[in-house]
Amino acid sequence: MPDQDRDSGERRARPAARQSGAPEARDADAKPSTGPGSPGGAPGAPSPGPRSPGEAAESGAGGSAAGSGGGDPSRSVETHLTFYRQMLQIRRFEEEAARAYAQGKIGGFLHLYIGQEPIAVAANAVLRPDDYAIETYRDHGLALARGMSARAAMAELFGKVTGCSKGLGGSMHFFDVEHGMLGGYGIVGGHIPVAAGTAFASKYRGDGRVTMVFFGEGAVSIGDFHEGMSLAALWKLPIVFVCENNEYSMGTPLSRTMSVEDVSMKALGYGMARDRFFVEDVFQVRDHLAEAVERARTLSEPTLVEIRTYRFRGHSMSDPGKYRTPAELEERKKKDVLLRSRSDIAAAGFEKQLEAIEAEIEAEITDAIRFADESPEPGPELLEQTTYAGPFAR
Amino acid sequence: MPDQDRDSGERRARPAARQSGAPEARDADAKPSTGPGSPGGAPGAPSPGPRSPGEAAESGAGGSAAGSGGGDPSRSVETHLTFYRQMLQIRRFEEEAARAYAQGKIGGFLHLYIGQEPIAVAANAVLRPDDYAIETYRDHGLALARGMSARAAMAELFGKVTGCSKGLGGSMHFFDVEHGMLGGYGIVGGHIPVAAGTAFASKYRGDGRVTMVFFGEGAVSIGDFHEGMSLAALWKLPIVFVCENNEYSMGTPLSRTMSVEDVSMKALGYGMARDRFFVEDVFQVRDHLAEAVERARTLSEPTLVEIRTYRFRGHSMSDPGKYRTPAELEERKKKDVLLRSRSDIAAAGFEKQLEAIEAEIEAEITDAIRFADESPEPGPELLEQTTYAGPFAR
Amino acid sequence: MSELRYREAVRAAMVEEMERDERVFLVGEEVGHYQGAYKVSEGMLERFGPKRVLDAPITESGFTGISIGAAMVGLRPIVEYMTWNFSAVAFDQILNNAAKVRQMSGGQLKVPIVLRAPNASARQVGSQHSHAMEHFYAHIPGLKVIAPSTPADAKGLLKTAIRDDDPVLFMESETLYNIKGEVPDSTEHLVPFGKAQVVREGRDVTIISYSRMVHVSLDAANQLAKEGIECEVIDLRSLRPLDEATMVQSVTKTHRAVVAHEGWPYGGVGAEVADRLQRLAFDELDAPVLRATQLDFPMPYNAKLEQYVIPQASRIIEKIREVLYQA
Amino acid sequence: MSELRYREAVRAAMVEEMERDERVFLVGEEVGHYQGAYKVSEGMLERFGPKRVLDAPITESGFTGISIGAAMVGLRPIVEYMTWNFSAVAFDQILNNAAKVRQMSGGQLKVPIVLRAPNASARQVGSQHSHAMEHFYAHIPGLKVIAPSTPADAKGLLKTAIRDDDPVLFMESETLYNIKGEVPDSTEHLVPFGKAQVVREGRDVTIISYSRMVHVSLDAANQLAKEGIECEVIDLRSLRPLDEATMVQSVTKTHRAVVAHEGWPYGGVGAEVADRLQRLAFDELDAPVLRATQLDFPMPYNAKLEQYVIPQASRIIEKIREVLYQA
Ligand SMILES: Cc1ncc(C[n+]2csc(CCOP(=O)(O)OP(=O)(O)O)c2C)c(N)n1
Ligand SMILES: Cc1ncc(C[n+]2csc(CCOP(=O)(O)OP(=O)(O)O)c2C)c(N)n1
Ligand SMILES: [Mg+2]
Ligand SMILES: [Mg+2]
Repeated sequence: MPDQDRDSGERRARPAARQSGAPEARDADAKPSTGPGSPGGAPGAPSPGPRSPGEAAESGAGGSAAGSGGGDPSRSVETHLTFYRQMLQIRRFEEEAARAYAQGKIGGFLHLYIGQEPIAVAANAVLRPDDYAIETYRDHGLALARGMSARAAMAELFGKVTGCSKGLGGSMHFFDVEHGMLGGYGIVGGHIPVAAGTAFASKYRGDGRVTMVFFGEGAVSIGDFHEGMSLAALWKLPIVFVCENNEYSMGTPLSRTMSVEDVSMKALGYGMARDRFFVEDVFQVRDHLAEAVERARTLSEPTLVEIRTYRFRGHSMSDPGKYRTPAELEERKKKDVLLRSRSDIAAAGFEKQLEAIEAEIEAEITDAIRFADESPEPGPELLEQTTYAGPFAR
Repeated sequence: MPDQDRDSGERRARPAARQSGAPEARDADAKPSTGPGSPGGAPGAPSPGPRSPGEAAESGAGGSAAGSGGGDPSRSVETHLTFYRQMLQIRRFEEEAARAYAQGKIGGFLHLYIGQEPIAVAANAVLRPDDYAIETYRDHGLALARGMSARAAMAELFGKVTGCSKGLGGSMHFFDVEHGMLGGYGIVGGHIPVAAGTAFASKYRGDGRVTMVFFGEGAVSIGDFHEGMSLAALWKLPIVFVCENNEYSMGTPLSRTMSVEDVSMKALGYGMARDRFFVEDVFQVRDHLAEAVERARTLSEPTLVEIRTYRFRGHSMSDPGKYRTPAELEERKKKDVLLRSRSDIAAAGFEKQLEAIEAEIEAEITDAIRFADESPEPGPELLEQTTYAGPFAR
Repeated sequence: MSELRYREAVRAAMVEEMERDERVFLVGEEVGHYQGAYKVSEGMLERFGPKRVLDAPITESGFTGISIGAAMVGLRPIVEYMTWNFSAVAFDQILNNAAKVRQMSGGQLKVPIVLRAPNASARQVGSQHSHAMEHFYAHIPGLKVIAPSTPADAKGLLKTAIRDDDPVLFMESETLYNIKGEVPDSTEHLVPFGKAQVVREGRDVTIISYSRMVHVSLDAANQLAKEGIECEVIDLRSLRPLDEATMVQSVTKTHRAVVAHEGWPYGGVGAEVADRLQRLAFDELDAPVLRATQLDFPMPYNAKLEQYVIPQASRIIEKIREVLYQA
Repeated sequence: MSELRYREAVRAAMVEEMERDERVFLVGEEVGHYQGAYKVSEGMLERFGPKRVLDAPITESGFTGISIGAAMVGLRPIVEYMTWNFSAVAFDQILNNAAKVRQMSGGQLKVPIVLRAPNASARQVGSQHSHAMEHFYAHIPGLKVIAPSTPADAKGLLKTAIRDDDPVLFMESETLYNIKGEVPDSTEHLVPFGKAQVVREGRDVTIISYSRMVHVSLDAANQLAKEGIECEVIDLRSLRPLDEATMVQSVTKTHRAVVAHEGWPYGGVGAEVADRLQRLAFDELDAPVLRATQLDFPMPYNAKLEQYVIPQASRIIEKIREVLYQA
C-alpha cells in the first residue's frame, strides 16, 4: 500500500513541456500505477480512500522536511523559519480574532483558516509580489501570507475604516491590491471566472504575471468552476487552480458532495495539467505549487492542483461541528504542520530563533488588536464613492 | 490508422456491472490503445482529429448495416424499413417546413435537424413509450420520432392552436407529454438539470422509466451541463446524456469551443460511464444507445454518450453557413445515413416497400401542411391559463 | 393553538405536508445531516429519511433544475436555498424554466414547486449576502412570491404554497426565525394567497409592508401613537399576487401611504405598490406615496453603516411626517 | 455627419474606442469569425485580430466573470451577449461581482466593463428569447443601464460607456439594428449619461419611453396630433441614472404622463418612473401616471398573440385617452 499511497498521494504533474499535449497523448502510455511524473497514471492510480495525512506522511518525504539543511538550500532552516513565522502569524491572528468575535467585537461570518496555513504560506512563497491571488470567504490566511498587515486585517474584522477594505467588506472580503491580494469572495465558485480574468489580462498584456485562485472541494460541483476551467484550458491562461480539499463542505463530507473523490480527475476532461497530494509539510506544498506556477509562467498553461488538507475549526464561528468526531479531529491535529515545523526546526537546534519569532508575533497581534480597537469607523460619506467610481447613478 | 480510428471512433462503455466501479478501478488496467470494451483505454486512445465519417465508416460495421437479414433479427429489413420511414418523415417534414418558412408561414427561429435523423430515430427505438426525452431547440426530429403527429408538429410551426404547444411555443418548444416528449428548450444547457429531474422523479417513484437528454457539443462548456452531470453521477440517476456533436456550435467549430475534442472524456471527472462513436448507420446508433439505456434501466446509472454527427443545413434558417466550405458539406452529404439506409434496403431487394413508404410520407407531409394552413390560431384567452395553472397572480 | 417560533412553524408546514403527500420532498444544502443551516429542517432527515430529505452539493442551478423537472412529472419539490442570495446562480432556471414551462408546453405541464429560504438583511454578512431578492422575482409572470411576517402565516402560507400548482417563491427571514407566535394546530390551517392583512388599524396614514419590516412598521406606529398619530399597518403577506383591494380601501380611509420594505428603491415591489396606489386611488391621495427602503447602496459590513443603510423605524416615521406635511 | 444604421453606429463606437485604447477588447459568442450573430461586429476580427476580438464558447457566466476580472486589473472589456436573455445565466456575476467588487474592496478596485446585446422582443422568438432585462438590472446600485433609440445616441452613448469607469449595461434592439440616422463623425461624439431628450414637444401629455418604444411613442403621438392632441415625447436614453429633471419639467407643463416600455408591468423601470413622478410632481399631475407595457404574460410564439402582448401605439393611445379622461 505505501507505494500506491505515494503514487496517488504524491502524484506529480509531468514537467510542463511534456504536459502540454492533448490528453490522449498524455495518457497514451498510461499504466496501472505509474510513479510520480506520469499524469497518465492519474486515472490509473487507485484512489486513496479518505485517510489521515499520517499515512501519507509515512509515505512522504518526511525526513527532508526538517529543513535542517543537508544539501538543499531551498529547504534551509532560514526559509523554514520564515514559513514558520508566517504560519504562526496566521494561527495567532485567527485565535485572537475568534476571541474578539466571542466578545462581540467582530460581527457577521468568521471563517477560520486554522489548520490550512501551510497552503497560503507556500503559495505566497512561489508567487511574485505582483502576481494575483484570489480567495473565497476563508481569506485571512492568504491575505496575511501575501503581506497584508495584521493591523489592516484585524481592523477590517472590527469594521474600522483603517481596515483593508475600509470596514465595508468584513471577514469575507479582504482586499489588498498593493500586495496582489485581489479579494475574498462570498459566492461559492463565483470568483473562479474572475480569477481566470486576471490571468487573461496578464496574457493580454504579456506582463508575465500568474494568477492563483483558491477554492474548497465544495466549489467543484458548481457551474462557475466548470466555466472557469473550460475557458482557462481553451485559452491557455496563466493560472493555477488550487482546490483546498479539507474534506468538508460546511457539514457535508466530500463523499456526499462528489461522485469521484479525486478532484484532480476533473482536469482530464479539459486536457489540463493536474496535481494532487496530501499535505505533509510546508516545503512539500511549496514544491508542488512551484511546478504549477512555472507551467503558468513559462508556458501560459493552467494547472488544477488538489491539496488534501483539514480545517481544525468549524466551518464558521456558528458551526459546532457535530458532523465529525472529536477523535477524528484529534487525530488530524496531531498532524498540524505548524507544530511539525516547530519541532523540526527545534530539533535542528534553533529553539532560540523560534522563541524570538513567537515573541514578535505576540507583540504584532496584540498591537493589531489595539490598533483595530482604537481605529475610527467608516462614515456614510464612503458609501457613494464605493458604489460607483464615477458620479452616482440613481 | 484505421485500427486507431476504430478504437476511438468505436469506443464502447464497458458492460454496466463492471462500469459502475470507481473510475480508478476502471482505469487501473489502462493501456496505450485498448480495443472497444475498455473505457480505460479512453484517455489512452489517440483522439481522432476531425474526420469525415467516411473514414469511420471504412473502419465500421459496414456490411452488417444492410439489414438484408443474415442471422441478426434485430437488424431485419422490417426494422430497417421502420427506421427509414421515421428518418424520411423527419427529412421531408423539415424540407417542407423550410419551404413554408421561406413563404413566411413560419416565424422566429427554425433549427433543422437534417443530417442527424438516425440519432433521434435510434434513440426512440431503445426507449419505452413512457420514458422521458428532452431536447434543445433543435427538436423537430426527436418529437416526430417519439410519435408526435406531423400535423401537430407542422401546426405548431405555423403557430396554430392545433399545434403540439397550441402555437404558443413554436419551433424551439415542441412538447408532447403523451408521447414522452418533455420539450424543446431554448437556453443552451438549461434543460440538462431539468432532465436530471425527470430521472430523479423516476428513481424516487421507482417507475422504471429512463430519461434521455440531448444537447449539442456547444452546451458542454456551460455550467448547467456540469451541474446536471455532477448530480446525476452523485445520485445515480437513470439518465442518458446524449451529446450530438455535429462539430459546430452555430458558426464555431469545436476546436474553438473546447480544449479537448473528445467530449466523452468529461465523464471521467464524474466517474460516469461513457461512450463515443461516429455515426455510420442507424443500427449502430441504436446498439450504442441501447447499452446506455440498459445501464440506466437496470442499474440506475447515468452514461455520457458522445455521437459524432453533422448537420446539413445552417444553424438556423438565418445562417448562410459561410464558416464551412461547400466541399466539406458535399463530402459529408455523401455519408447521409438516410441515403445509405435506402440503398442498403434497395440492394436487399425491397425497392417496392421503399416507394410505398415514400408515397405515404409525401401524403402525410402534404396533409400536415394543409392541416396547419387550415387550422385556427390560438386566442388571447389561452394566455392566462398557460401562465398559471391556478388563479392568475398579478 | 400552540406557541411556535417562526422557524418551527415553517418546519411544521413542511412536516405536515410531507406526512400528507408522498410526492413532497425537501432538497437543499445542509438540510439533512446538518439539520439545516438555520435549523429549519431539524429532525426531518430522521423522520423522512434520505430519500425525501436530500443534502445537495453546492449546485443551486442544478438542484433547482432537477426540482423543476421532478415537478413537471408529478412530484412536489421543496427547494431550500441556504439564503435567497444564492438563488442568483439559479436565476435562469427560475426565469426560463420554472416560469415558462407551462406556457411553452401550451399548458400541458405545470410546475408545482416551492423555493424557500431566508431573505434580505441578516447581521453584518456583507453585500453579497444581504439581498432582498423578491424585487427581482415578483417582476416575473408565472411565479408567485410570498413573504410572511408571523409564525402563523409562515405555516399557513407555506402549506398553501406546497399545495399550489404553480411555482411559489417563499421569502423567510433569518432575523424572524426566533420570533414566537400562536399558530393553529390544524393540519388544514391554510392561509390564502393574495390576501393582505390589516395588522393595526389607524386613521391618519397607511403603512404598507411585509416580512420583517411589518414589525419595524408596528414599532414606528407605536412611537407615533404617542403623538396621537394613528397609523394603519398592512401586512401584504403575498407580493405576487398583490392585494389591491385591501390597500386601496385603507388609503381611501387614511388618504396617505408609506411603503416600507428591505432592498433597494429602484423598481421592485415598493415602486409597484406606489404605482398601483397612485393609479387606483389617485383622487384619494392627499400626499404622494413615499417609500422607506434600504438606501441605494450595496450592504456594508460595518455595523453602524449597515443599520444606517437598512430601513429603520426612524426612516418610516420621517416619511410619515412628510406625507402628513409635518416635515 | 454620416447616415448610419443603428448596427453600424454601435460598431463605429467599438471600432473607434478600440483604435483609441489598447485596453479595450470585445468578447462574446460568434463575434469574430461569424462576424456577429446580428453582424454588429462585422469586420472587427479582421481589423483587430483574435487577441482583441474573441469568440467565446457558450459560457456567459464564465466570460462575464473573466471580463470582470480583466477589468479589475486595468483592461476595458466589452462583452457581447448574443441577446440579453442569455445574461440570465450570468446574473450572479453581474449582481455579485460587477456591482459589488468596488464596495467589497473599500474602493480599491473599479470595474470598467460594458455588457451589451440586443434586448426585449424580436419577432416570434418565443418566451425564453423575448425578455426585457433592463427591469432586473436597473434595480441594482453599482450598475448603469443605457438604452438608446437612435444611431446617433447608440454611438455617442456606447463611446461614453466604454470610457466610463463603472459597469455599464447597454441595451440594444434587434428590431432597431437596421434603422438609419445621421451620426456625427467625430471620434469625440460622446453623449452623457443621465440626460433624457425631448424628441417631440407637446402641451397635452408626456409620453416617457426609451429604446424601440420611443419610435412607437412617436407614432402614437403623430396619430393623436391629427385629433389635435399634442404629445410631448421623452426619450430617457439612460435608465440608471434616470433624468428626473427633464421628466418633471415636462409633466409640469403637460400635467399628464404615460410611460411606454417593453417588458412586464410589475416593478421595473416603468413603476420607478411612475413612483418618481407622483413623488416629485404630485401637485402637477391632473391624472395618475399610466403605463403601456408588455402584458403580464410570457411572450407567446403566435404572431398575432405576440403583437397583442407587445405594447403597441394603440395601447399608448388608449392610456393617453385615459389620462385625458376621454376614455
Ligand atoms: C453559491 C453558493 N451557495 C451556497 C453558499 C453557502 N456556503 C458558503 S461556504 C459553503 C461551503 C463551502 O465548502 P468548501 O467549498 O469545501 O470550502 P470550505 O468552506 O471547506 O473552505 C457554503 C455551502 C455560498 N456561499 N454560495
Ligand atoms: C445560454 C445560451 N447562450 C447562447 C445561446 C444562443 N445559441 C443558441 S444555439 C447556439 C449554439 C449551440 O450549439 P450546439 O450546442 O453545438 O448545438 P447545435 O446547434 O449544434 O445542435 C447558441 C450559441 C443560447 N440559446 N443560450
Ligand atoms: Mg471544504
Ligand atoms: Mg453543435
